[in-house]
Amino acid sequence: MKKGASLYLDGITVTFDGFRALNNLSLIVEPGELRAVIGPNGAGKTTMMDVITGKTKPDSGTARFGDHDLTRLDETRIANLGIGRKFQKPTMFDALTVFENLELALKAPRGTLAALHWRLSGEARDRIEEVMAETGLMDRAKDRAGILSHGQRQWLEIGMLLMQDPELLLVDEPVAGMTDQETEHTAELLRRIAGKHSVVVVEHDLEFVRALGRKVTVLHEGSVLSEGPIEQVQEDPRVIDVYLGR
Amino acid sequence: MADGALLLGEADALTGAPANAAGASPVRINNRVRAALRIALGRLQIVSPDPAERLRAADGILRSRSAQDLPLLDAALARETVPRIRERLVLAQGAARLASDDEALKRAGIESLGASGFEAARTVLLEARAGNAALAEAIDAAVARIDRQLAFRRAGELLFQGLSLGSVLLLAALGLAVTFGVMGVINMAHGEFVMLGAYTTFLVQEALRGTPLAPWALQLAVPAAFLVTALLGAAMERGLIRHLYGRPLETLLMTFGVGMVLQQSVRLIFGAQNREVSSPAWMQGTLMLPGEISVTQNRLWIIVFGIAVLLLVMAAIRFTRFGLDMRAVVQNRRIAATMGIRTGRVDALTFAFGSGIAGMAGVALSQIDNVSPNLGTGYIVDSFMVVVFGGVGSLAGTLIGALTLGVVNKLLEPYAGVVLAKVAVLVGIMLFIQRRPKGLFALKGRAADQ
Amino acid sequence: MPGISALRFNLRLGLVVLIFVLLLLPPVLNALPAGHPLRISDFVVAVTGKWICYAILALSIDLAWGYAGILSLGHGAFFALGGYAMGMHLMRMIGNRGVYGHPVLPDFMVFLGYKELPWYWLGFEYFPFAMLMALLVPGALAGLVGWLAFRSRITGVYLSIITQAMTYALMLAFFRNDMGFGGNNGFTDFKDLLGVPLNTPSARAGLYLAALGALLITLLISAYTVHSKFGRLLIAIRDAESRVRFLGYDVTAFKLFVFVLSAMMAGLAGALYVPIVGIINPGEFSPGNSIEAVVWVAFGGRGTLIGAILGAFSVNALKTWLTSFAPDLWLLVLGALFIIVTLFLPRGLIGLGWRRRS
Amino acid sequence: MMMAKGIELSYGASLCLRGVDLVAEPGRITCVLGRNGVGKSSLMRAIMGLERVSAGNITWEGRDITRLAPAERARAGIGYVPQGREIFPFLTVRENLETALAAAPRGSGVPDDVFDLFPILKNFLKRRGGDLSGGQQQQLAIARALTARPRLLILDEPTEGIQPNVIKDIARVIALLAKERGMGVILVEQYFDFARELADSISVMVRGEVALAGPTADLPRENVLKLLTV
Repeated sequence: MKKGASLYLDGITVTFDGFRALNNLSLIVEPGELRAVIGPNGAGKTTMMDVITGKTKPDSGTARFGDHDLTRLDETRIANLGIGRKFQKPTMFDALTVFENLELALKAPRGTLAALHWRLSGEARDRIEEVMAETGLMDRAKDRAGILSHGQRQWLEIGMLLMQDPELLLVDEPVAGMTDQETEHTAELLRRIAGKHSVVVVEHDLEFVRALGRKVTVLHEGSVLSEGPIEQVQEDPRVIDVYLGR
Repeated sequence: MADGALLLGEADALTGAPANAAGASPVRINNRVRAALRIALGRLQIVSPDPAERLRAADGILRSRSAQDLPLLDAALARETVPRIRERLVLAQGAARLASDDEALKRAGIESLGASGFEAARTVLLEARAGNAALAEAIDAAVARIDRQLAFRRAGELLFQGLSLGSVLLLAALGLAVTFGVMGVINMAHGEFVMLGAYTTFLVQEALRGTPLAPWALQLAVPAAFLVTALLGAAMERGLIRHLYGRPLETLLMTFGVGMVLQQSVRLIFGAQNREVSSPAWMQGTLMLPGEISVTQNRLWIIVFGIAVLLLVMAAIRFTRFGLDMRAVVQNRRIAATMGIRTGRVDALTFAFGSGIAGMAGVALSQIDNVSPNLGTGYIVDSFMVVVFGGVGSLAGTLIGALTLGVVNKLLEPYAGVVLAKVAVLVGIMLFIQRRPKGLFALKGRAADQ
Repeated sequence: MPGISALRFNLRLGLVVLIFVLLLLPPVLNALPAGHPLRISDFVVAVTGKWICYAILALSIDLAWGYAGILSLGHGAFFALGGYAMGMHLMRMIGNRGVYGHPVLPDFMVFLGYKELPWYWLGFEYFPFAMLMALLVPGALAGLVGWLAFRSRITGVYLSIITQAMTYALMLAFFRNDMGFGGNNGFTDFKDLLGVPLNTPSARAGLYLAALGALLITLLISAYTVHSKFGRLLIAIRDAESRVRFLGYDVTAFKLFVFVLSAMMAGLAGALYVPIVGIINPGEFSPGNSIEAVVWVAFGGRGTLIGAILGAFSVNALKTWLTSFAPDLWLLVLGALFIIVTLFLPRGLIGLGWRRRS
Repeated sequence: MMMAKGIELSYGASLCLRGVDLVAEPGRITCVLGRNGVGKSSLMRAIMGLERVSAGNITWEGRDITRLAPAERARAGIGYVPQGREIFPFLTVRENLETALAAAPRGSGVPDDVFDLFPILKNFLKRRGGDLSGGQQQQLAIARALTARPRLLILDEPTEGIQPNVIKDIARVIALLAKERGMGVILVEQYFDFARELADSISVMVRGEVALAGPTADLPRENVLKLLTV
């Protein structure tokens, strides 16, 4: 087993206005694991990420990362535990350049005084350029993020996640709006990252999930419907019934 | 003429018969005589048909504190119906009983004074305490009894004042609850709309002066003020605010500018001095509620008006087509549009509605506050506090918020003074929204987050 | 396109230098002998000095609003608190030259029957202490209000309303006689500062240059702040606060830091303002003052430091000019300015010159 | 008849619809198929006026409605059942239905036949929309669109996340509306089998384009499935 913390969700329930977004959801992700989460719209995928990152507090259930109780921490603390998140709708700082966005995400002291005295070291610059090369944003370094195309915004979000160098990456719909080649590249990138880091990917694109080739969790109406390798999940009659086709 | 007869005017004071002044020697009026005269007169006037005279008479007897007056007082009390005079008679009777030599009568006096609940009775009792050591215990009990009644009455009056202030805040904040709570638009010109409502009242009153409709000026001012401010609100929404949706801070600044323009325009047109808006007779005077709690009529009417406007607004939102459109647009603008609801029109109408309510609030405020160009500025901060405290988007919250702030404000005033009470309330709200950032009546869940 | 942004930077730097050179002129030309055609009157020096204080206030508002997105409608309160701190020192410096000639108590206290100086007046006879308080009191208030607000994630218009209520409450409090701050009339009839009588040309020039120096220092501090990673984080917080949290930054701490810094700058501006204009009263706390200062920033161009300074000077120049012959019109024009700026000039004057791609 | 020709739509710099054509005729069910994220819903929103198209035009009953506001399209007789239902959670069921009266002739009420089609709603008239189950909300969303008496009904994934028995009800209603009432229907679906039973014609979308279109009978099952599952 790789070193690092595991993510442990048990019996998580979240309700909005009587609507159960998550219903007794349980999920364990081991250190270094790459896990794909699929499910129809409204199955609770994004709410699950909200619970893990502290944006939503569950009505009941346990959420732990290593020894830490995630339900008691706020977003900042959870991020500093080493949980990074890429949002479904890419959100970054539009008024800042690509380089500046990555610089803010870069793993470095997060305090106010540290930010005031921050000097960009050669090492940090190299790391940022490395990620820009990885995400194909090298020639847009000085462009403001607000003028990027949808696909490039996706890449910048992924780049920011890489800069954070978290133990656990939560990646929400990374390939929406990407070309086939980009999709392939993303799958390869995530496979490469896994092992050193834990990765949870939420995607609709079954081809992409297949390309990841790891364990798949199927969510339906806020709880886990099926779990296992993609081939096994595809054979599961319940999954076929609600998700893969009728 | 008999020696010692008193001549008052043209009549003999004792017999009332026409008198002949010839040969009468002028009485030297010294203080002793004056006092004797006053007492004598008082005893006579206690049966006068004129209430003002009877009151004066009762006062006179009260001052004399003489047991001899008891039969007179008993008789007068049996006849008397006017509350204020009765109060004096009860006091006078109690005082007279205490002045007697009869222990039982004294105790009856203490008893009746204690039961009366009048503040003046307290003084009479305490005065008598020195001379009646044996009765000190009974007197203390009676004083305590009066104190309890006084405290109750004071609490009642404070509560009423608080409700009254609360209903003023409610009126001022209701329109804001619609524009801010429903549309999310911060309208810093809201106070100026209230002010325009008050000026509309003034104009309606002036226009109707001397016509048969003059007694109805105040009632007619309500729809007039609603129309004026609603039209202005609609124009403002279509002309200005519409271009700033999704930019709340800019909207705030822009509407503040509109408020300045409105306020200064009124100042240029009407002058900076206060305008006189008169109150109709039915709004003047005070009313005694059970428990001797006195309330002023105009404040009472404003409470009634505030509740009426609240019910009207609730009904409009709940039962009319416009209200349904409004609620649909608030919950999901895009989908409301696909149902055929013209969202732009709903926005304009909603804003007009909120502004019109501000105008109606202005009519009410013209009755209790100075009608001047900066009438609205005094209410705007409080109104925002009411909406924030009560919870944005909830009329029930606005009601509870307004009444709570009003009552708390008035309850604090005796201890902290007017200004510090206000400061304390503002600080209290800031601490309160620590616990509940979305106010008392926050909408919960998904739909509320958007 | 680094060429263009470098050019833009140089232009801005040039504008800053130009402004400071121009601002050096009034005291210099004022020193010319009377009757000289280029001589500038005492009045102009005093008015320009006042505007410099306003520019510092505008800068402080811009730091919070233009960069961090915190629209405070209560900065006038920080300004006034700084002013009161300085005013207290100036009152103590009157000594026994007051109308009642009391050696310790200011006139209004004698008039109100005070027997001795209230405890919170202690220490204000020392200039450094008063200056320290002019920074610390506004800073502490901003720290308290900001901590309460940012911690519970009160943002946007809610925060604006809270800050407005704050200055409103302070105004009501300072109008009270028993607060020990002169009530309605505030402080006035100052005699001298640091031993120099205030009505002398050298005092005027000294105060003016002190204000100008303070403007330069606050501008440098602001520039350092906004051009550091801290500044980029402020912009990030302004545009997507929750996203910054997910990156692991403590947003509350950053906002609090900039809010307190900004309040202290406003306090400094107030402290310089009071000896220049010779009076401070509770009217400075009125919510209208704060929001008027916000419109200077909006008009000049928020999110650019030079824009805030430019806005303070231009709006106040307009105000001084207009109120000299048509005082009734000023509020109409100011109101219209709010509308025009928000609807047509979202980037302010600076935005007219430098259009950024969007 | 509704005709959309050469519709293009972009979010920022990326194009999510690239020259899409679609036709809906009275009494016929047109089904738009495709995997998640290929632009089906964007196309529906464009037809409804919720997205501004960057190229192409839309005509309805002979009139160009490309620039018309959504409310005006609703009033012109186009009903819309959005993806994810989007009923008004804080309005009662009755009020939800009544919102659509904005697009109905003046003075008309909720038609009785809405309750014939969805009898279950009759029991819930005073309940808040947000308190209904997913399947009930979907029925409410369809009933709401029908309240305006539209001549074209757009249904965006009405079966998503719904239990099978409700899906059957919905299929029955859709068929009835087209065949007996002569309503035009555009049905967006992910699943071919459901579509095939109902649709008169099918358009399959892939990455913002129509990859395959034609009458249902003419489209071989394998060809369609290939585009849907890859």
